[in-house]
Amino acid sequence: MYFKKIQVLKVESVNDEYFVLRIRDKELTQNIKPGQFFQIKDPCAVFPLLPRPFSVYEVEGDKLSFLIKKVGESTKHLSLLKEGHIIQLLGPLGNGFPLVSNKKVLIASGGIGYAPMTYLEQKLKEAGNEVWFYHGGRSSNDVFCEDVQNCTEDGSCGHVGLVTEHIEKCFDSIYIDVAYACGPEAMLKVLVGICAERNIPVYVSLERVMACGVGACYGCVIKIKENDSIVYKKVCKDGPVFDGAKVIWDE
Amino acid sequence: MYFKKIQVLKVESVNDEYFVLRIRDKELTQNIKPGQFFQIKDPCAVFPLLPRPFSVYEVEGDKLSFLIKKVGESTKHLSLLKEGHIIQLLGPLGNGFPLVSNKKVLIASGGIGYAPMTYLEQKLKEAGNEVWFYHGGRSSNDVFCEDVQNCTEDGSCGHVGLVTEHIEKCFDSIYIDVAYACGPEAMLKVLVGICAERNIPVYVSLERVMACGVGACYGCVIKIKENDSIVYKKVCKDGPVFDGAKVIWDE
Amino acid sequence: MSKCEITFGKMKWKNPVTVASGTFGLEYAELFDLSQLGALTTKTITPEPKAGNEPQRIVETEVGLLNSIGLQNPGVDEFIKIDLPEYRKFDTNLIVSISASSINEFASLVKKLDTQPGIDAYEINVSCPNVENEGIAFGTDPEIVFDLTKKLRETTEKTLIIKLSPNVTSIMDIAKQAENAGADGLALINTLYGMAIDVETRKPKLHNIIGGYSGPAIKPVALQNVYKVAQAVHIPILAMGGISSVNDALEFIIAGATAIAVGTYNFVNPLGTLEIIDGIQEYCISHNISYKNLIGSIQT
Amino acid sequence: MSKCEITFGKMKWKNPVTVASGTFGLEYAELFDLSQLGALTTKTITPEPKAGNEPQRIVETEVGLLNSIGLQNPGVDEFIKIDLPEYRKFDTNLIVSISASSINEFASLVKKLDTQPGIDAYEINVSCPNVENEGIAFGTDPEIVFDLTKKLRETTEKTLIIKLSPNVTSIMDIAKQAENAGADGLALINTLYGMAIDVETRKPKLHNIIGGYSGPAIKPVALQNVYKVAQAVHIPILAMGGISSVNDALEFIIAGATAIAVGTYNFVNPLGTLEIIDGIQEYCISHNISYKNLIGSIQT
Ligand SMILES: Cc1cc2nc3c(=O)[nH]c(=O)nc-3n(C[C@H](O)[C@H](O)[C@H](O)COP(=O)(O)OP(=O)(O)OC[C@H]3O[C@@H](n4cnc5c(N)ncnc54)[C@H](O)[C@@H]3O)c2cc1C
Ligand SMILES: Cc1cc2nc3c(=O)[nH]c(=O)nc-3n(C[C@H](O)[C@H](O)[C@H](O)COP(=O)(O)OP(=O)(O)OC[C@H]3O[C@@H](n4cnc5c(N)ncnc54)[C@H](O)[C@@H]3O)c2cc1C
Ligand SMILES: Cc1cc2nc3c(=O)[nH]c(=O)nc-3n(C[C@H](O)[C@H](O)[C@H](O)COP(=O)(O)O)c2cc1C
Ligand SMILES: Cc1cc2nc3c(=O)[nH]c(=O)nc-3n(C[C@H](O)[C@H](O)[C@H](O)COP(=O)(O)O)c2cc1C
Ligand code: FES
Ligand code: FES
Repeated sequence: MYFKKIQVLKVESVNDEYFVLRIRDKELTQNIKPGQFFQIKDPCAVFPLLPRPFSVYEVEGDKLSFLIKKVGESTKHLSLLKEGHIIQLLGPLGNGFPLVSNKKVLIASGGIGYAPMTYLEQKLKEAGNEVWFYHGGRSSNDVFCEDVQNCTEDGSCGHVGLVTEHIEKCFDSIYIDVAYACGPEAMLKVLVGICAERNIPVYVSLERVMACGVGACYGCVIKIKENDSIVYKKVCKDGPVFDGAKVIWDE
Repeated sequence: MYFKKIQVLKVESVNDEYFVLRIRDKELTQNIKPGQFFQIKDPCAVFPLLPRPFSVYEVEGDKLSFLIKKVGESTKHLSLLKEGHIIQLLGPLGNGFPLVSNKKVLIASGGIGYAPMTYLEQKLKEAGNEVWFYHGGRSSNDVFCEDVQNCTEDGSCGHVGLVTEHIEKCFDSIYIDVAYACGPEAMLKVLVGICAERNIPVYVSLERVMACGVGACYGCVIKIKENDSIVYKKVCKDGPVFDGAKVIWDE
Repeated sequence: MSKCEITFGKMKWKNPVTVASGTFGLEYAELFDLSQLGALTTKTITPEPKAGNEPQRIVETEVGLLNSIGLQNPGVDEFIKIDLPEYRKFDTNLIVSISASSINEFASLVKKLDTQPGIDAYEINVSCPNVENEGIAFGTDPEIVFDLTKKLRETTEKTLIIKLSPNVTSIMDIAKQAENAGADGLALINTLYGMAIDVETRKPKLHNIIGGYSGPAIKPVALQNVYKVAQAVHIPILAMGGISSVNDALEFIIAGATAIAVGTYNFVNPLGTLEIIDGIQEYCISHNISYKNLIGSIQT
Repeated sequence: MSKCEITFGKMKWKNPVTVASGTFGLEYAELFDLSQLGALTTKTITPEPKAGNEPQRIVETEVGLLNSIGLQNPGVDEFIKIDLPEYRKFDTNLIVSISASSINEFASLVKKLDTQPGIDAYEINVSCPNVENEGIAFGTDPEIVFDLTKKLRETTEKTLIIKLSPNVTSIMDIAKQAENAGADGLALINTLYGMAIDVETRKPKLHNIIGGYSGPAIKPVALQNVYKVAQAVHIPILAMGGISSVNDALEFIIAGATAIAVGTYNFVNPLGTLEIIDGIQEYCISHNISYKNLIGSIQT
C-alpha cells in the first residue's frame, strides 16, 4: 500500500457517462491483484472530503488506469481533470479476486462492474484458464469491449436481455468451475442463486461507501455468514471480493 | 439594488496582484454613485460562502468594471474566471461619496483604494470641480494610471514616499475645499489629521468584513461619533463613506 | 394541488418558508415582494436599545459563519415607531423576535407589543443571559423555560414560539417544558457556540471570543435536534440551521418540521427563500404527496 | 530549538500529535513509521466483543462526516492477544481508548489492561450509554464523571485521560469534576450529534438515524469547547475536532491544548499527522516561540 500524489497522465472520455483516468508510476503498479482498488482524490478539491474507491482497470508496465462512471460530485470532478493535474492515490487496497489456474471460468459483470474484469481476465488467461466473459448493461453506452459476450437490456448492442439470463444458458451448455462477478447487487444476488443451484463457487466484488479504505474505521461493513453466525466484515479490507454464498444481501 | 446572475464579459490581468473584472448589464449600471459597491460571488463555488464587496471602478454605458486585488480565496478565484462564466452581483450598495460642484477637491487613494476613485474623479469633474488626484502605493505595481500624482514608497514610479507627505505639500500650495479618500486605514487616519488641522472636510471610504452587505445583519459596524456619543454604524449601509472627522479608528 | 399552506399556532401561512431572525431585514424588499414569504421574522427586539458587541462581529470560517452581533437593535419603542409600520405593509404573517433579561421584562415587552396591530406571533429568543440566574441563558434550564413560557402565555393570546438553543444536554426536555407551559410552537436551532483564532496575532477572530456558528456546517446538527424534538412534542416546529437549498429544507420537513427558516443563506443568495418555496411545491407535486403528509414522513 | 516535546500526565511525548480514537489503525503502519507520532491512540476497546451497528454506518455530508460505527471491536481479550503486541512494536506512547456500560465494568477493564506491559495511558470514552443510569451517556452528568474518574484513579497509576462529549450544556462543569476526581488530562471533543436524510426515500442516511458528526464542520465548535475547558481546569488537554491542517492544530494549541489529535482527516490524508508535526515545529521556529509558551498563548 502506498500513498502518493502524482500527475494525471490522461483523462479519456469513453462516452457521456464513462471515462478512463490514466496515471503512470513504478511503485503503484507493482503487485496489483485483479479486484484491488485505490482511494483517489483531488487534494485541491476540499469537498467532497473523502477520497473515492476505484477498481484497477488496466495495468501495463508502469501504467495504470481506472474506468470511472460519472455518478456524483467526485466522479464528475475527476472527469474534468487535465494532464498534469495532481491527484492522490492510496493503494492498492483490498483482497482482490482469488485466482485459479487451468480451469473453465466465468466472468460476469454489469455496468461499471466491468472495471475490474479485464485485468482479471488477463490474469486468469495467463494462468491457463479458459474464460467465458459475459457483460451486461442497460444500453450500448454501458458496453466497453466487443470481445466479450455483451448483453443489453434495450438490445442496442449484443444479446438482448439481462446478462444473468444469458449466463444461465451458458451454464446449460458448458461446465464452469468457478465464477467471478462484479456489478449491481441485484445482478450479483441472482447470479449467486444460479451458481448455488449448480454448485459453482462464485466470487463477488462488492461496493460500500468507504471512509478510510484500509480497515481502520469499520465504516464499510457488510454481513457475512461465518461458521453458523453472522459477522460484519469490512468491504475495504476483508473484501471487496467475497465468497458469494456467504454474503447476506441487504433487503 | 438588484440581485442578478450574469456573465463575465472579461477578466483582464493588470499585473500579478491586480485584475479588472468586466460585466455588461443595463439595469445594474443605472444610477450608480461613485463609492458604491457590489457584493460579488461565483455561485458555483460554494466556499467561501459569503459574497465579497467590491467598489465600482468604471461605468461606461451598460458596461461596469471592478478593479480587484488578489488577497485571498475569493479574489483569487474571481481572477481565474473566463468570459461567459456566471457570477452573481448584488448592488449597487452603500451611500457613495457626497458630491460637490465647482470646488477645488482632493482625491487621495492608497493601493487598492484607487478602485472607486476614477469614477469619483469623473463625476466630480462633470460637476465642474477642479480635481487634484494623489495616489500612493508600495511600488509601481500599485500604480494604475499615469494621469494622477503617483507616489511610491520604493520610488519605482512617480514621487518617492508616502502619499500623505505629498498631499501635505499640496495643501501648502493650494486651497482645497473638500477631500475624498480611500485606502489603508493608517493612511486615512493620517489624512484625516492633516485635513483637520486645515479644517478641510474629508470623506473616507472604509472597508469591513461583510455578511449581508445591505444593512440586515449588523455585522460590519464601526464606531462613529454622533452628537457627543459614540454609536455603531453599518459600513455597508450607513457607509462605506463616512465623514472622516467622525470616525473612531481601531487601535 | 399541493399549495403547501400550513397552520402554525394561530397563524395560516401561504407557504412554509420564513427567514431566520437577525439574518434578514426590510432592505431586501428592494429585491422582491416580501409578501411572497410564508412569514417574516424580525431581528430580535429588546426593551431598551442595544448597542451590540464590539467588532469584529463576523468571521467566515472554512465552512460556516461565526457572529457575535450582540443583539444590536433600536429597542422596542423605536421598533414600534419605525420598523413595525413598514413590516405591516406586507401581506404575510409577522413574527416579532424578542429578548429580555428577566421573565418580567419579557412579559412587559410582550404587553407593549400586544397593543400594536399587525403582529401575528412572538418568537422568544431564550439564548440570552438571564440576570435572575447568574446570567446563564434562559434556554439552558427546562424549569426556567417553563416559567417564562407560562408567564408569556398568560400575557398574550398571540402565537407564541419558543426558539431553542442547541447548546444543551437535552433539547427534548426543554422543548417539552415549553409545550407543557402552553407554547404554540418551537423554533430551532439557534446558533451553536463556535470560535476561531488568527494564528498570526494569536487573537480570537471575534472580539467577543466566542460567537454563534451558523451556515451549512451546522445542518446535520440542526436536523438531529429537529428530529429529536419532533419525536418529543406535538406542537409545530419552525426549523432552521444551515438551510441552503430545497433539499436541505425537505430534510427538515421530513424530519418533522412544519415550517422552515432560511438564515445565513440569505447573505449568499437573497432570493434563496423563493427558490425553496417553489422547490418544496415541486417536490410535493412530483412525489405526489401533500405537504401535510410530507411533514414528519421520515421512514425509520 | 523548539522540539515541541511535551509532558502529558505521566507521559513524555516527542511531539504533541496523536490520532483520534476510531480513526486510525495499525493498517497505516504500511505507509509510515508510526513511531513518528507523539502517541498512538487505539480505537475504543470494550470488555466484550462488540458487533457494532447495522450499516449504513458512514455518510459524508456537505462539509463533514457522520458515523455510527457502534464501537465495533473485538473485545479486550482479543485486543490483548492480537493488537497490543503489534502496538508495542512502535517507539511511542500508547493510549488505549476504553468504554464499558457501568463504573465497575470500566474498572475491571482497566484492571485487566493494567496487567499488560506497553500501555501508557487510558482514554475514557464517556459518550457511551450507562446502564446504571437509564442508558444515558456517562459523559452528560458531572457527578457520574466524578465517580467514574475517581474509581479509575483508585484502580490505575497510569495516565488517565477523560474524553469529553460536546453534547452537553456545560462542558466546563464536567471537565472540572474529572479534574477534581484525579484525571491526569482531558481529551475533547468527541463527535457532535448529527443526522442526514435521503429526501428521495425519506429514510435517514444512517441506519442508526443519529450519528457522530466530525470533520472540518465541527472545528469552530471544538475550538470553543477547548478554550472554555482550558480556562476552567489546570490539567493538560488533548484537543481534537476537525483538525485538517497545521493552522487548525495551532488554533487549538493557542486556545490551550497541550496536544492535538487528528481524526477524520486521516481518511483524507493519511500522512497529515506528519505534516502537522513538522508544521507546528516550523511555526515555533519562525515565530520564535517555544512550544511550551505557545500553549494557551491566546491574546484576549
Ligand atoms: C471497492 C470499490 C470499487 C469501485 N470501483 C469503481 C470503479 O472502478 N469505477 C467506478 O466508476 N466506480 C467504482 N466504485 C464506485 C465509486 O466509488 C462511486 O461511484 C464513487 O464513490 C461515487 O462518488 P461521487 O462523489 O461521484 O458520488 P456521490 O455524490 O458520493 O454519490 C453518488 C451516488 O453514488 C453512491 N456512492 C457514493 N460512494 C459510493 C461508494 N463508495 N460505493 C458505492 N456507491 C457509492 C451514493 O450513494 C450515491 O447514490 C467502486 C466502489 C468500491 C467500494
Ligand atoms: C465597501 C468595500 C469595497 C471594497 N472594494 C474593493 C475593490 O474595489 N477592490 C478590491 O480588490 N477589494 C475591495 N474591497 C476589499 C475586498 O472585499 C476584500 O479584499 C475581499 O473581500 C477579500 O476576499 P478574499 O476571499 O479574496 O480574501 P479572504 O480570504 O476573505 O481574506 C483575505 C484578507 O482580506 C481581509 N478581508 C476579507 N474580507 C474583507 C472585507 N470585506 N473587507 C476588508 N477586508 C477583508 C481578511 O481579513 C484577510 O486579511 C472592498 C471592501 C469593502 C468593504
Ligand atoms: C448574523 C446573524 C445574526 C443573528 N441574529 C439573531 C437574532 O437576533 N435573534 C435570533 O433569535 N437568532 C439570531 N441568529 C440566529 C439565526 O436566526 C438562526 O437561528 C441561525 O443562524 C441558524 O440558522 P442558519 O444556519 O440558517 O443561519 C442570527 C444569526 C446570524 C448568522
Ligand atoms: C469513523 C469514526 C469512528 C470513531 N470512533 C471512535 C471511538 O471508537 N472512540 C472514540 O472515543 N471516538 C471515536 N470517534 C471520534 C473521534 O475520535 C474524534 O473525537 C472526533 O471524530 C472528532 O475529531 P475529528 O473531527 O478530527 O474526526 C470516531 C470518529 C469517527 C469519524
Ligand atoms: S472504509 Fe474504513 S474500515 Fe472500510
Ligand atoms: S454587512 Fe450586514 S449590516 Fe453590513
